Amino acid sequence: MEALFEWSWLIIAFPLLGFLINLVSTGQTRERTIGIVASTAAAASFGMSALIFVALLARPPEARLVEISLYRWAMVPPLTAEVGLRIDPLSTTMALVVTLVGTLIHVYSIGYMAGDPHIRRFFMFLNLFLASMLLLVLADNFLVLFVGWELVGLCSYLLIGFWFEVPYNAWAGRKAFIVNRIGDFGFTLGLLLLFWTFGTFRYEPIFEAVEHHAVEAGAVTLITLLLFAGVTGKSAQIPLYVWLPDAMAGPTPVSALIHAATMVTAGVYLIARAHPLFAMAPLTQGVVMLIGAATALWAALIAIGQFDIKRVLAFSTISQLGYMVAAAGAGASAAAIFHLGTHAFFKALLFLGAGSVIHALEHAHRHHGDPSPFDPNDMRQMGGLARRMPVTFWAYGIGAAALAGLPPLAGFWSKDEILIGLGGAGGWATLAYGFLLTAAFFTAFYMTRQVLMIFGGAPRSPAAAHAEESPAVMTVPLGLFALFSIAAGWINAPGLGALSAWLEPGHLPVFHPEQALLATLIALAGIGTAWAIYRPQAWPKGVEDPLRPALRGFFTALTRKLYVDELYDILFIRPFNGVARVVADVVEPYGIDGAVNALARLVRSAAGGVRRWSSGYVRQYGLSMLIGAVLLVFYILWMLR
Amino acid sequence: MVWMPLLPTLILTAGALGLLLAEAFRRPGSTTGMAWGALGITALGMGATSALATWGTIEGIYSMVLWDRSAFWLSLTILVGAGIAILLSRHYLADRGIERGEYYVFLLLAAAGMLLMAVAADLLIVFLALEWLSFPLYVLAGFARPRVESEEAALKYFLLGAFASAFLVFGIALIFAGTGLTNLNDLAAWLRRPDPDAQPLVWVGGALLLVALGFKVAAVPFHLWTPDVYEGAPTPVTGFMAAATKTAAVAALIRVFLIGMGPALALWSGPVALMAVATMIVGNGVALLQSNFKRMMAYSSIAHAGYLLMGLLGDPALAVPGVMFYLLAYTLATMGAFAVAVGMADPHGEDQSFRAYAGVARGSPGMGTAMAIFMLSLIGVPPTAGFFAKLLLFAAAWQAGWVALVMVGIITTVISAYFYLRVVVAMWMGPGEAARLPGPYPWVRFSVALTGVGTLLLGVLWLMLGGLSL
Amino acid sequence: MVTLTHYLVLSTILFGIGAVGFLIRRNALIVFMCVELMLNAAGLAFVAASRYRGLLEGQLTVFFVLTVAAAEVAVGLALMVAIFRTKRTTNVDELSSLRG
Amino acid sequence: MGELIVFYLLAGIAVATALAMVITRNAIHSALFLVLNLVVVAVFYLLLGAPFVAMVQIAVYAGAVMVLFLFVIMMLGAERVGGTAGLRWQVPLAATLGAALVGGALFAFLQTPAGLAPAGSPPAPLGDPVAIGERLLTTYVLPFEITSVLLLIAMVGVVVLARDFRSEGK
Amino acid sequence: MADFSILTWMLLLPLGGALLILGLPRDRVGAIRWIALGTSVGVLALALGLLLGFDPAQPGPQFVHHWNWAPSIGAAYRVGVDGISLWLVLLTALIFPLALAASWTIEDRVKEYMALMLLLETGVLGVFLALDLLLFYIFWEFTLVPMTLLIGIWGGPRRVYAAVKFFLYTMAGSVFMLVAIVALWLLSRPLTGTGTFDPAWMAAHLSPLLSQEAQRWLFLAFGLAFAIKVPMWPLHSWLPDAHVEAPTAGSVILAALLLKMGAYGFLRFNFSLFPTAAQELALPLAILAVVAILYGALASYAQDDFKRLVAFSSVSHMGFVMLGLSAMNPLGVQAALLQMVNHGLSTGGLFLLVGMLYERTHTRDFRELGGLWKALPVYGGILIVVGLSSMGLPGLNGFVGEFLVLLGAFGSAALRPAAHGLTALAAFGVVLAAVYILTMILRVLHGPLPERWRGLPDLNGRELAIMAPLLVLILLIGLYPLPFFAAMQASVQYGLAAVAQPIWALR
Repeated sequence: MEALFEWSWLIIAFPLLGFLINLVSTGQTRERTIGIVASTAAAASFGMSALIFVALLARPPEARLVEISLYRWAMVPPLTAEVGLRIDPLSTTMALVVTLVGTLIHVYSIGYMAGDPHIRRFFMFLNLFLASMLLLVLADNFLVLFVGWELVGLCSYLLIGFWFEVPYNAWAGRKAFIVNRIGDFGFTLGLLLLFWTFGTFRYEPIFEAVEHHAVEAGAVTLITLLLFAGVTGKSAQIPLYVWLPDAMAGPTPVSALIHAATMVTAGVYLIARAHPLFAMAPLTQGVVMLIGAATALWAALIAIGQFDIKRVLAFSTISQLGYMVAAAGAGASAAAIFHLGTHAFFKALLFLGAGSVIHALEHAHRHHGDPSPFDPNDMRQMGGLARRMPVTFWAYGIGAAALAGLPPLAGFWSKDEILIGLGGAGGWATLAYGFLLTAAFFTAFYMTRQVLMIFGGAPRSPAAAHAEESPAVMTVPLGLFALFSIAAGWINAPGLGALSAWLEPGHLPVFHPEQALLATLIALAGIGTAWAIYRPQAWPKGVEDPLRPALRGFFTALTRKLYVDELYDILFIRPFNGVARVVADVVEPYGIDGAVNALARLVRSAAGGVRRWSSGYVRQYGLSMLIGAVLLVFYILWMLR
Repeated sequence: MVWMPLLPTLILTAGALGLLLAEAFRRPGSTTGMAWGALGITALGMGATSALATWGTIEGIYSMVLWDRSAFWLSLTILVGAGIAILLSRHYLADRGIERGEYYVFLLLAAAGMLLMAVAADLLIVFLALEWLSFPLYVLAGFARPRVESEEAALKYFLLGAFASAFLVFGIALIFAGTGLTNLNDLAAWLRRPDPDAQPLVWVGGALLLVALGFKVAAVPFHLWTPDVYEGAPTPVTGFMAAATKTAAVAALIRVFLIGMGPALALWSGPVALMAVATMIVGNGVALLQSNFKRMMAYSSIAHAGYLLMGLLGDPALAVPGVMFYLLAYTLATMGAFAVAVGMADPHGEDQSFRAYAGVARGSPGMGTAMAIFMLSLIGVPPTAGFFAKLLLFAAAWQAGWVALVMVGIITTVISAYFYLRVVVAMWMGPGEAARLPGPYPWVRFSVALTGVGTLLLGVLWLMLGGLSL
Repeated sequence: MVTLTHYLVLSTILFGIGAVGFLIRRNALIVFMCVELMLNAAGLAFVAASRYRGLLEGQLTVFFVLTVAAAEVAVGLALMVAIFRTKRTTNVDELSSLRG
Repeated sequence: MGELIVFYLLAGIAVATALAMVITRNAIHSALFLVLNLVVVAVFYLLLGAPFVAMVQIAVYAGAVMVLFLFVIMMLGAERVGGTAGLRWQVPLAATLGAALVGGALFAFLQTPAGLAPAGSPPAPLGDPVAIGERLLTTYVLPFEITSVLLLIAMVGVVVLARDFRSEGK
Repeated sequence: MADFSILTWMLLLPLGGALLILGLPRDRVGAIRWIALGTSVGVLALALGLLLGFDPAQPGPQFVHHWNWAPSIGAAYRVGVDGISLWLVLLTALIFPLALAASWTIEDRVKEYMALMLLLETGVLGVFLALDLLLFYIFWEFTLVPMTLLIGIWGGPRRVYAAVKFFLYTMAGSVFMLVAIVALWLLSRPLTGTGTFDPAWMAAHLSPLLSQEAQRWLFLAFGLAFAIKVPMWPLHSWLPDAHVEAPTAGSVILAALLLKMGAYGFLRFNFSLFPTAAQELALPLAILAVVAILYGALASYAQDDFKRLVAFSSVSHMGFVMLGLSAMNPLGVQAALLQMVNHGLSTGGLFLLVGMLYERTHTRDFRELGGLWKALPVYGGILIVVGLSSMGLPGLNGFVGEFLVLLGAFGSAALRPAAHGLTALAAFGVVLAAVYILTMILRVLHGPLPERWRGLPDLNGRELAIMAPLLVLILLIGLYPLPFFAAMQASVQYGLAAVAQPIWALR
């Protein structure tokens, strides 16, 4: 069993192998084979993760840390960087979540992507993503984590722009990558400072140094703040969340896997991973908590005004990530990871459900032979799908309920723990707590709105009227995710507390009945309000959204995402483009090159003046000589004076 | 063996007179025999020069002449220039219907005068040598007559040359009046004496000498004749003037100012330095605007006069070998460039504008390559000879503390790169069609090859064989 | 008493006149004559110096200068004749087609 | 004193003829003024005890050379040349510069007149032709020979320059 | 003439190849091409042999060949390779065969082209191998001529302007270096009799005698030549023109090798010969480097011409190299050295890709391109990988160099007190790199495929063979840079001894 750890690198290697196989496979490979190879690789990785998990479980709690050095990456004094894996409860948990969700989504994709001419590329990227994400999770030092961190960003970019012929998709991919890079700018600086503070990138010596208070608190505060800048990018927190809604341009399985379940949670994982550092920097913790809570509220608010099925989910994801970040900021790492896990399941479920809906609508639209442009993501074109797609409906409903935090579904337990973690802390935490409670209301509201718009009432378009249930390869994963969404909460439910005990031995989750009651009531209030507004009977015909007349301008603002993109456009993008244009079109040609050319012109015109002296007249040539002679004689006179 | 220093001069003079005699009895027709004869005589002169190489210092004929290391190098350089000029002339003359045997006589006589200048040790000999080398050049410049440019060039050269020699003579007269001396070594000895009374005469005389020699070496502001004469003269003659005459003029400067006025060098360094600066700037600057190869080369020759003047001011241990080597390197590159110009010239209506050079390298890559080598050497790009030459001159000037001069030198070197490159650009990158012109004659090709290989290897060889100690 | 300085002053003035004449006359023949005047001035300086320094060399030098001048005249006049044949002028200002 | 008067008189003539040569319009007149000037200088040579050089001056210079000049002027009909517009500022500038050159040189000479005055009476005249001839063939044999070459060059040069090749029909 | 070292053979082989080609009739195009390629592959083989025999533990030069060819001025033919030059020599040996293979499509004046390329190879190798200032200068200038001709004859529409500009700019810098070399030589003359051009001797015996003032001026004189070559801001304006107009192989060599000569010169000569001036001027150098990073990135972003974009990206990348060098600690310098190699691979690769695209579309204007990934899937994939390498994506080579440069600069004592601020700005350059590279990918590969590009052929075998070694190295260095650092470590430590300062001050 112990020897197994030496092989833990296989967790990463399997998806990488899948990637390589599909890379070198010829163009004639059948598309099904491609999907099976990729899915098998993911599944193998999951299997390996499970084995490692079990092996770790077999160890006594205090010995649950295995570090495996793979190879030395670089040694330049004073830097010694090695590539190594860290097997501990946190990383194995994450690996399990990632591989499990990943495997299911791989399988789902076989159905979803069937017929796409570039399916090989799709599965390659998906496998590469999995490998990168696992590298991020399993790394035993910040540098390797950063490598994985960037690579998942790359895969995200490649997959958002997967259908690159559509300019918007390509644009959205680029936006995602660039915004992430802006966050990583902070991350990079954090790493630099980290290295020059601790002299290493490895977690273990760093955590030890922190434990012994061998470093200045100020430096740690700065490091953690800079690392958190990276988190805001990757985990889509204020102010860098803007890329995630556009990331929905990618295929839906991608949205489920990368932009809901796994990659975007990397930030939360980072905070949890670097928990000893954050714990030493209360200022950072406060900032993290507030930003997380604010993001949760802000995104939940915006989600209310969205009509794109996936965009609602995107804002929901941002909002839920806010919960996790807030929890992690508050030091409730176990709660954050718990919510991360449950969210992975129910959000993946929701996305896959959305994918199923979209897939069905698109199929119906094409089948119907309607040539008019049609957006299968638009919820205003749906309605009444509960009858036509029952499996999807039920699965989606479970997911929505879990998200809304209805007991006893998974979301209820994890959200509860976050609220408990923040509730009693006082100070800024109280504000954050308030934010989160408000966000919980909105969450329940927009999820109910969405379910009612998609599945309730009568079909609002021919496509919706003719939609049919998706194939089994898609519905089976839906079902599995629905199961997880129901059950996953129990692994850390009060009283069981398996996850907390596993992650942080000795810290068991507590249960505050009044807190649970409050949360449930808020969720029910949200559902009720939404029901009141959006129930089919209350929805007058021809009205786009009953909220619009009620909220008027504010609703438009919500649909426009509160104009943040526009604001950024004015504040950053236009000035940046302007500066670049000025540099390229003014400074370079007229300033720098201009100076060089002006110098050349100056020399030429001066030479032209001198040249006129060579007039061709002998007498003038003689005059020039005489001038020389006179000058020489006067020089002599001057010397003789 | 007091006449030994004159041996090369004597050989060339006697040979020239022999050729003159032969010309009188020559049957009308090709002058190939004359050219061969002239080449043979030049080779003989080189042989004599080489034979004298190991003789050290010889003072001859009542201290009128002096053979030393400088004389050896200068003579060698002059003879190289003359030999190549002869090679270039053979077909050039024939193609233009100016094939006359006297041409070679004059070429040899001019070279003989230059060789005399290289060994001159008396102001009187300097004067006579200057006239000796000038007379044949006046005739040669106008040799392409009745082409009007050639005649104009000859007259301009003649009038201004006479004007300059008047300054020379008057300068000698003033020095003689002040000291009673014309011998340069005696003059140096006299200057070492503290005798302030008559010095103003010597200084003014020296100033006038500087005018005349500045004229010959084409230093600003005495340079204006150069482009006009270079443009008008037959192309091989232009090359000869640019290379060999420059050498002879530098020889005169060395004799008069480094030896004769040597003890008073500090006095002269100021104006010479200013002249050098002005010459480098004007020569390189105005060359930028030229569109005719020969005029461009004229300004190039002016510019190089500036570098040479700078070198003359330098630390003697470096400057003397430096200047000698510079002249040889410059001669090879300049003669080579003119060789290509002759090779590329259209026999019917010679056009030496850059436009006529466009795309030539496509048809004659060898010529293009050679021209590129020459231009690079004139810029001073390694590993050509011009690089090592400039290196030594800069070193000499820097060592003597002429930092500002060196700065002007390097900046103008950069400027010079532009116009030298224009030739390369025209030949290699021009839009012209391939092989417009018939290939150059073997004599020209031989000269190009000789100078090309020489320019490439000379610097390295010279340093390998002893360099500064040569 | 007449001193060497007297002669030098005189010869310098003659030299100067010649030089100015070279610059202001357009007829190539006169221009050339001015050069002769300058050489002549130098000869005067030589002979005077020779006398006052008690050295024969000055006179010998004048002899050579004279001879050279004569030769120069021959070449120069031949050149002018040749040009006159082509251009029908002895005006130096009209010989300025080469310039720049 | 008488010596001085003679000097100034002759010097005056010399300068006057020189100026006249430069200023007069007609080339023939110029040539004649130059002849006068050369003769005056020859007289100076005599005064300076250089009879041989004076004779050479008269015979070669004032005689042969100037006759050649006159001959050419008349042959070419080049007594006067047409005016050209260019170089308007040449005359005043040249005159100023000439004056500056002369003035500068003179200023330099006059700073140290003592050094140029002969110590005591001048030595005996030494310009007798025998002495000159002896020197010419001993100390000055090299310049002498060079001069002969120069004359030869001039001769051949004139032949080359003056021959009309167009009519030769090679 | 001591025993011939392998290095001398490396220098002579391309020279001999060039002469051989010049001896062939001009219509034997096939033979000419193969001889050129064969020669450069031969050099690569020698270089690999060099790698095998290289002893990383030895700090000084190895495989030295010493010959006092000009005893009267103390100049010597002295070549050798140490950890500083090793990878650059190998890069040179690698890039030339690729560039020659990429030149297969040259049809005009093949003979001259191939001969010039081989001459250029001798020159570039010589620059990296020379251990004598005069010899170095000779090779330095020697590279100038073939490159100018390559640009000027086989270049684009404004080739003449670009070629002349390139020549004059370089010349303007190198003459100052020449004067500085002369000055050093003159200073060495009283000490040695004939003078010497040996930089090692100078570093040991002459530099300590130089006043601060003299060091400063000499540093600047050398520095100007190198700064123009790098090119450092604001002396870079020759670069976009030269790159854009040069033929593909010319751009590749220019970017991959010639720019390195400048940075190499800084490290090899400026730091060892003028250590106190180097310490004093490290900060201004770093500031210019950071300006170059940001300026190059901004300018690159705003280009509509593919090649011009890559050209400006070079300015930005070389800024990282200079920043690393001016950090003057082993971390920064070794990273900068590796970054030179990285830039050679990735920017060289990008220029190759631009060339391959241009041969198909005959345009480099982004406004006419787009959607090409659909038509050229393999090309697109390679372009993305190379582009990612250029923008410093972890896992690929660019990250190793850039990140460690930042790491070195951040902790540099030489750059205090501005080290952190400068590093932060430089790190922002990484963000900008993402902006322009992703924009480039967006504009070339993404979006709808215009009808006119529908039938374009994807990369052929030759082109794949050219790109393959680059891709392998991009990955190899990215994943396993250890051996690359190991080989240079001893030499860098040794070379930095003079400028070394306590650098772990933060600990």
